[in-house]
Amino acid sequence: MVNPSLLIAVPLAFAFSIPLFGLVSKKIGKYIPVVALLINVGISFILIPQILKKPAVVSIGGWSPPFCINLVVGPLGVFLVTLISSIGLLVAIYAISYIKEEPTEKYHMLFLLLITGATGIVLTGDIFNLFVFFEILCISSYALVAYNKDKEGTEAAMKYLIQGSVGSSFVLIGIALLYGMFGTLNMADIASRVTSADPTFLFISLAFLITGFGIEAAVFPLNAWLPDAHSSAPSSISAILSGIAIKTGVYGVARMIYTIFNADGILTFIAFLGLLTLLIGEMSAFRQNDIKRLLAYSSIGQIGLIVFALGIATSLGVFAGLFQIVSHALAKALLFLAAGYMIYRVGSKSIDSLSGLGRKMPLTSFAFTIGSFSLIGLPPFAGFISKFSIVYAAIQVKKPIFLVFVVIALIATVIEAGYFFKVVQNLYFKEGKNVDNVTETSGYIIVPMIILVISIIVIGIHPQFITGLLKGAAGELLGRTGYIGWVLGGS
Amino acid sequence: MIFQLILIFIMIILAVAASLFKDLINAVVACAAVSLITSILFYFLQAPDVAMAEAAIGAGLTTAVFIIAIRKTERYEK
Amino acid sequence: MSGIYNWMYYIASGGLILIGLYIVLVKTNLIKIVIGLNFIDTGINILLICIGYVRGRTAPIFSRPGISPANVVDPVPQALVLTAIVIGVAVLALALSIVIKVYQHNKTLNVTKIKGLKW
Amino acid sequence: MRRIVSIIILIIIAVGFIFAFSKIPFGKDKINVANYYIKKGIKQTGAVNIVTSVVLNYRGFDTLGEVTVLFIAAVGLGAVLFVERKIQKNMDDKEDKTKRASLILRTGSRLLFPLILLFGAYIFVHGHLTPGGGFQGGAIIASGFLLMYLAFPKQRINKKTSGLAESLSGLIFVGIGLLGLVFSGYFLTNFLPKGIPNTLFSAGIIPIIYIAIGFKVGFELTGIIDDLLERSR
Repeated sequence: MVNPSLLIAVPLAFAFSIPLFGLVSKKIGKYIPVVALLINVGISFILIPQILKKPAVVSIGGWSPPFCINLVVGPLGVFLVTLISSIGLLVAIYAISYIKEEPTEKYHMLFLLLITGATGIVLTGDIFNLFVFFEILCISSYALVAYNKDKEGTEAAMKYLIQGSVGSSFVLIGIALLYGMFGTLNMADIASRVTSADPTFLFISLAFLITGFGIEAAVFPLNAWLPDAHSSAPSSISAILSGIAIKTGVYGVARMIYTIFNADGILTFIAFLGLLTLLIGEMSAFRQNDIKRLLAYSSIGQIGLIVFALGIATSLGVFAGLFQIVSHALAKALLFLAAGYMIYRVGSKSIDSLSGLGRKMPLTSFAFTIGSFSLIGLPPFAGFISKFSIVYAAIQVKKPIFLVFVVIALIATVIEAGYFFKVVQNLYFKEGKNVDNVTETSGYIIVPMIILVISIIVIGIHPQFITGLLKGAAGELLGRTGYIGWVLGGS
Repeated sequence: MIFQLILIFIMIILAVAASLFKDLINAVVACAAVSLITSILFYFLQAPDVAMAEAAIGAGLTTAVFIIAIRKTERYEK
Repeated sequence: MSGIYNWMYYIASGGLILIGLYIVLVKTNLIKIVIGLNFIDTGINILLICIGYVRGRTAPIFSRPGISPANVVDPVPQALVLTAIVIGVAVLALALSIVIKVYQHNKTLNVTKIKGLKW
Repeated sequence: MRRIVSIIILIIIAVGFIFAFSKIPFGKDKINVANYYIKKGIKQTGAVNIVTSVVLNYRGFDTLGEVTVLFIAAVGLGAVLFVERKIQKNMDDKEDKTKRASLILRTGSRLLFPLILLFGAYIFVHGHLTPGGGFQGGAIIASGFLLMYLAFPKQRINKKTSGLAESLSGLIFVGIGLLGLVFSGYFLTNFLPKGIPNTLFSAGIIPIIYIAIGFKVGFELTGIIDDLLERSR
């Protein structure tokens, strides 16, 4: 069996060695993330069948938990790792020729470390280690948002940095309170002791932790940073931030609520917050005229939908939420990559300037169309299945309030369809003004987009490729005694 | 005990003062003093490793980085 | 009187965190805001260390003979704070570099005068 | 308006703090997991400074992450403040050439600089015996370089060499972790002989990693100061 700690050690070693490769040739640096993430994708695909049979708990340093940091590779962990490294690999391929702004070497280092941070977050079983990897993810994304060094980019990065570091401070306060109460940092150990503590104390620490992770996840009152940061970063980074980084925030919230605190009482409130986020995100997206801002607000909406589905808290609801994570990650990465290249060719971010591109850049426009259709939830794409199962799960709860929620979610979907159709119509059925010398792209740019389109369609037609893994992952989130047993009992 | 109480009192006063100063250099110096007092408190709380790190990183390098940044931007809060 | 001795470190850490948050929420100067973030970090560090403190015990270093394992304070929070201090200085340095870039673009540090930073 | 809202938020947080702190008694013995480290630390890791053995051995993965965070900050700062070489050169030409520090500062720092470096090295080599370690020692080394920058504003460290030292020491850390994986099946295992506690050559991999961290932190903090001074005119 492959040791899962390699999933973190290998990209770290590659990231540290990029300056050394830079001595040999300046051109090697941009291929290093591809190589490292290719190894990661390989390892995670080897791990999937083994993990589905028996989850692995790997200690770092050789002592038994809870006395050392351990990685917990359950179905949820291996699912998210596979998603993170695959999307990361595709974006890394895209970035080979997309990133031209100097210093490219530093971009590739930061990018690889961002992916490492996300991988560490979903694998670790120690709450302080979770915080450290969370900081790795956040700090590298602050630097990458400011990477273009233009006015919007630096301002957005400043905004993101201030709110993000207040968020991580809150996470650290929550961790400190938990350590003061239980004297341990292992998540399973905390979870097994959590019933012995005072409920108000637990609520306070949970509030700190959820606020902290909620800022990264951009749940409603805490999402002021997201539209700026996602729209002014380089497009490859927007794809990673929308596709992966905010999902790790959602993972943090879900892990805290389900596994550590077992806080059933606030789940309806969480579902309500998710719905509010969905509605606000979609309504703001409708008014945008900047294509990247539109996509960023749509990300807020989709995160709301995921949080809503996780708040339903039946096994079908969690399953649907995880499916939505997959379909949103694929579709939004595709949309940002396609939009980024169109912007690069046209030279303007406004939707009107993209009109007529359907004929000039047929492949890119086609990819954009597929991505937006999947996001709206049209069959036969991946988004259809996830949205359908969310609605189905919400109806099955048989509480009247969830029926109201479903109606609101459907209204939000209609709004979403409205603005995406507007963009697609702009692409195909309007005469462009200054797009005469725009040409289609090739090579490293188009390969990741084609792979994403194919996977969206394949998952849409044959969802059984991933349903087994997702059911296991949902079972891991809902079955906290099982999680505690893997780490503390048995081996 | 009373010594630590006085130190904490001074530290809070300095922190409030740092938020009130219009001259950013003064605010940064107050910030460095807060870090220094923190490092003494760490020593009282039986954490010599952390006291050393706080004195070297928190009080020393942080202040230097702040002052360089202020020199590159502007000194007075408007 | 023993109440104040039990609470003074908590007051110190909580006070620093609250002052830092106040600066971040209310002040408009970017460097002031970064100072506020620094205060929050310092406050959390004090909180962690005083969670690990046990009255009447010594530091967990057995370099001299005569220190028994039953007589030392908790080493784990000290390790955590070492990590937190380094992370704090890393965030701070990055923040100040972005502040310098923002200043170069806008020629001001006041957030109310910078369009992208109004929130 | 904004002030009122923030004060309300702060009051809510303060009430939360008061309640939460009242449940954590100050100064009482609430050590749980750490008892294991205190009782078995010296035998298992060979380091008499338990904080060091926790930082580098029981929770070594955190430290790897922490080193990575500092690395990201240094790299990110370089990326954010990056200026094209041509523009940089123009700026250098415009700079006033006559600026010099006072004689006392120059002589004093020339005298102190080697001592500061020696002190920093002492701190991180003895990290497993006395208070201190790689981070503290690295910060002291960086403050020595800071002193040199104040005294000789024109002189710069060689960016290429320091960058290489950074990546090499990072690679040493990861490499030792991977060697542990090879020898005993766990990442970052202390696979070297532990030696006699309380002597310099003890504690297995701990001194090696702390020396690597010391160099890495020292060069990174120096690089941060250098970038801030040079790149951001």
